[in-house]
Amino acid sequence: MKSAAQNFRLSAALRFAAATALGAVALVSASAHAGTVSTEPEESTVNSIPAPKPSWFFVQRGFVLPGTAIYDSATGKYVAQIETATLGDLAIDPNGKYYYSAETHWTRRIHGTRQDYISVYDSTTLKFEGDIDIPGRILVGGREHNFIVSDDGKTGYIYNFSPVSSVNIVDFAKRKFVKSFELPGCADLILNPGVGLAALCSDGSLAAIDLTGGKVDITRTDPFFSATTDPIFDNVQYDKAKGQVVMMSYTGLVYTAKLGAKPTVGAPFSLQEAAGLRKAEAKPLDLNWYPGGGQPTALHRASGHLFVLMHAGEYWTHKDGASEIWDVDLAARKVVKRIAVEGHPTVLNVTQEASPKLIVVAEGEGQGAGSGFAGTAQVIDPATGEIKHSIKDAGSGLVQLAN
Amino acid sequence: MKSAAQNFRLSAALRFAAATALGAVALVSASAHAGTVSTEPEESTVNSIPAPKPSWFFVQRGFVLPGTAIYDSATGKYVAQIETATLGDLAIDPNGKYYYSAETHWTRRIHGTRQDYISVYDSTTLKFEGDIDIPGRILVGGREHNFIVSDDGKTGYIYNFSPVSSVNIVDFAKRKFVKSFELPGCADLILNPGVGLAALCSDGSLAAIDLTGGKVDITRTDPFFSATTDPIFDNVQYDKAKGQVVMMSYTGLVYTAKLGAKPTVGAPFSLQEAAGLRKAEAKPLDLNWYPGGGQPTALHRASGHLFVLMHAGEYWTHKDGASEIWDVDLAARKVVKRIAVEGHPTVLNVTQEASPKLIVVAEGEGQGAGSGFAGTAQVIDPATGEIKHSIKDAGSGLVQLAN
Amino acid sequence: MKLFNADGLGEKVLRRFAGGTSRRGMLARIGVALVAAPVFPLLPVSRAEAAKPDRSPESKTVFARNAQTTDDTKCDYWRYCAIDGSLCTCSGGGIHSCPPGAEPSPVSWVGTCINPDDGKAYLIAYRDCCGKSFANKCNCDGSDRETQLYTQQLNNDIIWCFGTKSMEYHCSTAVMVGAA
Amino acid sequence: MKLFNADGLGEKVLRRFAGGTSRRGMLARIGVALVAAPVFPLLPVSRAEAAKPDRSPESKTVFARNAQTTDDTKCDYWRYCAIDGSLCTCSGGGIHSCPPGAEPSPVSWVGTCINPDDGKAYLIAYRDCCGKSFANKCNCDGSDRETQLYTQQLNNDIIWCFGTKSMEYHCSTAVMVGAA
Repeated sequence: MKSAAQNFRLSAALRFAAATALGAVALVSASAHAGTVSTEPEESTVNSIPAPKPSWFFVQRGFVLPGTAIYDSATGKYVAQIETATLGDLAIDPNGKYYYSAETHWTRRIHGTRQDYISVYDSTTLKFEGDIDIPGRILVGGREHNFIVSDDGKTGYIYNFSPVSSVNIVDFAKRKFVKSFELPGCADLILNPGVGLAALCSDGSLAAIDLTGGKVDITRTDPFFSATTDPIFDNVQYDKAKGQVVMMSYTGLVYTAKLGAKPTVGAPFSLQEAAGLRKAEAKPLDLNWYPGGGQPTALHRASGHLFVLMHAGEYWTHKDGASEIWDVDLAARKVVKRIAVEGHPTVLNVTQEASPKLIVVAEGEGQGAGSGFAGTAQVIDPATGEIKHSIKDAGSGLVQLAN
Repeated sequence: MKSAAQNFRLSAALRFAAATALGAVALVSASAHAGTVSTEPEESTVNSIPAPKPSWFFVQRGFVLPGTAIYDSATGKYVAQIETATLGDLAIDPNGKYYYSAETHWTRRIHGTRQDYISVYDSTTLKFEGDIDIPGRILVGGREHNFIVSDDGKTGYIYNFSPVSSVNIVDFAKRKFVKSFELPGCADLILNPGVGLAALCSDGSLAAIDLTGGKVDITRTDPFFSATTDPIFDNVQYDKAKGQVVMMSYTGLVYTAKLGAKPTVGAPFSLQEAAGLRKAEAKPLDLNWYPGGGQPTALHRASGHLFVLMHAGEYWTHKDGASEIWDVDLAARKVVKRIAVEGHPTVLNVTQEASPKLIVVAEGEGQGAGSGFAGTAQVIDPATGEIKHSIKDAGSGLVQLAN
Repeated sequence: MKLFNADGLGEKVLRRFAGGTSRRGMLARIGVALVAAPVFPLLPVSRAEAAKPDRSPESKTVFARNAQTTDDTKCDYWRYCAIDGSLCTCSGGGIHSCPPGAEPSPVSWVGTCINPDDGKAYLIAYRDCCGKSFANKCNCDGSDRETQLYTQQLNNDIIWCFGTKSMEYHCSTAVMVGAA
Repeated sequence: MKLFNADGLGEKVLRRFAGGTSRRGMLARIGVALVAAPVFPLLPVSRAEAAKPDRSPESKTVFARNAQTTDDTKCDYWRYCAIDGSLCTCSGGGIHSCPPGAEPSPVSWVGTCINPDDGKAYLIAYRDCCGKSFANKCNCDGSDRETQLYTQQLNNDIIWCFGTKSMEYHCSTAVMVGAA
């Protein structure tokens, strides 16, 4: 990271400068002579950063402050800010070359003409490269599945709700809007390799959206969950290598679906039973452990471990922050570890490194739930439960990863 | 105040409803029968507010949150929000009919085309009535003298710095931009009845700006203060009835100038000497009481009392928050009272009522000085020093009044 | 009493929202139920049904057991069981009134809340007031029977400012629709 | 050593800023001194003058007496005696470097700060990095010799993003101009 490297350079040079009792001024200019105070004017420069790394995480600053902060989970250090908007959605080019920010603005702040577009930023200079106008997008923010990019990085899909439910398709190579299609009764876009997309639907089914032909063909599985009684969290986990999605319901039922032209959904298992507890009920009064938060699950794909933000409570507390993170071995259908967490985080992700790091974020204090002020991010080692880094005022929104 | 009235109506009705053991539902609809639970659907309505009152104060929410909050100092209650922008300037029509918000925005949030304009809002409905485009304005925020309105309410003056120093004139009756003129070396616009404007200049003079002819005629007094050694705070006090301005320097020198085509500046007096202390110096090391903050003085015009935010410290601490408010009788040149304040407020104003109220605001906690988060506002009775109301998260910017 | 039937609600309202015209598939296109504002005709509410005592499990959420009916500027006011955002009652508005200068959205998300005074369930429309910047006063986040994005009309994270001049979110009201 | 002479500074720099052309009254129109960025020619700095020990009162402000020279991510770093805003050193930039994607303003306000290691005064240009939204990290507000709006080049509240593509303020750097 650039700033860490600079700090090192500065302190190394300072040790030398200290011997001459002249201090840091000696090294602020490349043309300065060590041993004399430099009065050489410095040049203003602009830093650049590497392409996204597997150890980086991206935190939306929340509902009030625009921008997505990049941190390195290896160091806990801030890298830079990607210029996203409040209620915006960030997508990261799988090839690591671009950041895409889906935004909506009026020409005159809150009045004038509405504009919806994707801003394109180079991933190393973070320079603005241009906008791709689109017909609209949902205004909600804080979701991973409203703006997704195809695995080859060529196509972007942006969910729209106007309140007609539809999807916009953008060609990133040509940097232009291609077309939109209506998606009645479904949302939560998921890549569906070889087919196009998948989505969750309000009738409790999974839709397969075939984009390979001229006409968009939408088919649905049989309903397998209740969208009103025991909904599946928006925050579904997509695993390209296995061609599947892992889903979590409010009561803690873990579903796995095989993607394809005709997705198949396996029988779910209860998270609580997987932890040796009784299954949770889809009604209040019964105290149990429940998943909760805005981004309650994260999948470490290589190991097949699902991490879940859990809190003790009753049903219909699915937005509550966590007091534990449960580590679920999906193949064994077992909760293999319960990690205590502080600060009631509502947002969770996990890096895809061989030794993964958990990232949790809690909303900032003050002005009540939903004020959207930046809160503390923690980097946790799931192997030990140790807090590796704690970053104040990091953000309150989604945590995303580059891969 | 509308919401206060509603609360009263609700609680009065509740007392009645309690007798029927049916609760608040009985009265949510005008067509409900008391004694039965109403299932009548309610209509969505929109509230309106009275024209600005002498007891109201207007707090900019700060550098991060747009909007100016109206509070009533008589009740401590929130009235509504005027739709101003961050780095924007609010001006209040002296006739009480409009609020004017000077703003600058780019068509696409932080890129696109720059637009500078005055948005006009009806003072009772707060409805947006339209924009008046102007060629530019200074981006600084938090100042009273960058956007002022003539005493008859017909003309607006907006300071611009691009970095050429100039003034834009707007006709509010016709709702259009009239013209701009350059104002080299001066800023801080003050009304100058019968002449046009006055301004403070970097050579330590006061400029008279004659707008009565076709050509703008700018003349300056002899320099009477040092703009770099002992500057006069931007926050000068204009008194239309007396045709004068009251000014405060960093060291606490109080200047009074008679406005006109050729303004005359009287000999200043020392605030500290007026309090029976030694005069403050314009250099550090000497500990004394100094004025400080973003809006450190406020004049109660009818009584000729100047209130000043004061802190104990050294020179060049002119942004520090206050631990006392000094009440200065200008005619007697005496500090007649020192009122202890908590929370280190940096912003002060005083209502122009017969029994005035002081309003102080301190910047919100967190993320360091200048983070611009909303802090606590206090309403203080200057007669007793009593805190009448304390309002959390009120704002961090300027406090303005309607008259 | 059943759980709120979104589809049943939707059909009636949406036909009205679509202006009563025969425009193809307004309901199918939206695929969700929406609660129309008074500028559009309102739901017919069965008083007989509303009189039935509610014994369903949803009457006993943590929120419902702790709710009060006297102060609508607090998050635990009974109607706020599924609200998310700033209360308009703290921002110059009322329980069903927008603050001056804001515009009520003609459509909204809905909640089913229990009035602890009579133990009955009522349908509440959380109508956003739009066109002014975030009030950020009295922020609350109720989650009774709140669902996810694919069931939009029961999700409270969406900015529900459709059909208003500006979609900028200011605050939320909790408008009585009728017995659930 | 005298207090920083704004007018003396201004004339030299502004002639350059105005492109060396004879365009009428650039200096008079602005009426202030501005410090140009390296894309414009820089001030000639007298090394002989810089070598003189500083005994002036301004070397002894509260800020100067408590300043340090080792950590440029803290508000008490010596060069920040008159900075106002977010430190770029905390936001992916450096003491004279903008974070990626931000653009340094070609002009800036200035401060005169004392380096406690040699006790001498240096002219520091607080060059804003522009075109990204407020970093809001490591916010500092130094006020040594900071003045009011009518002396713009010594005021640190103004958004000093002139001549950049976007005037959105991101963070501030503290660039060494030379001995004061």
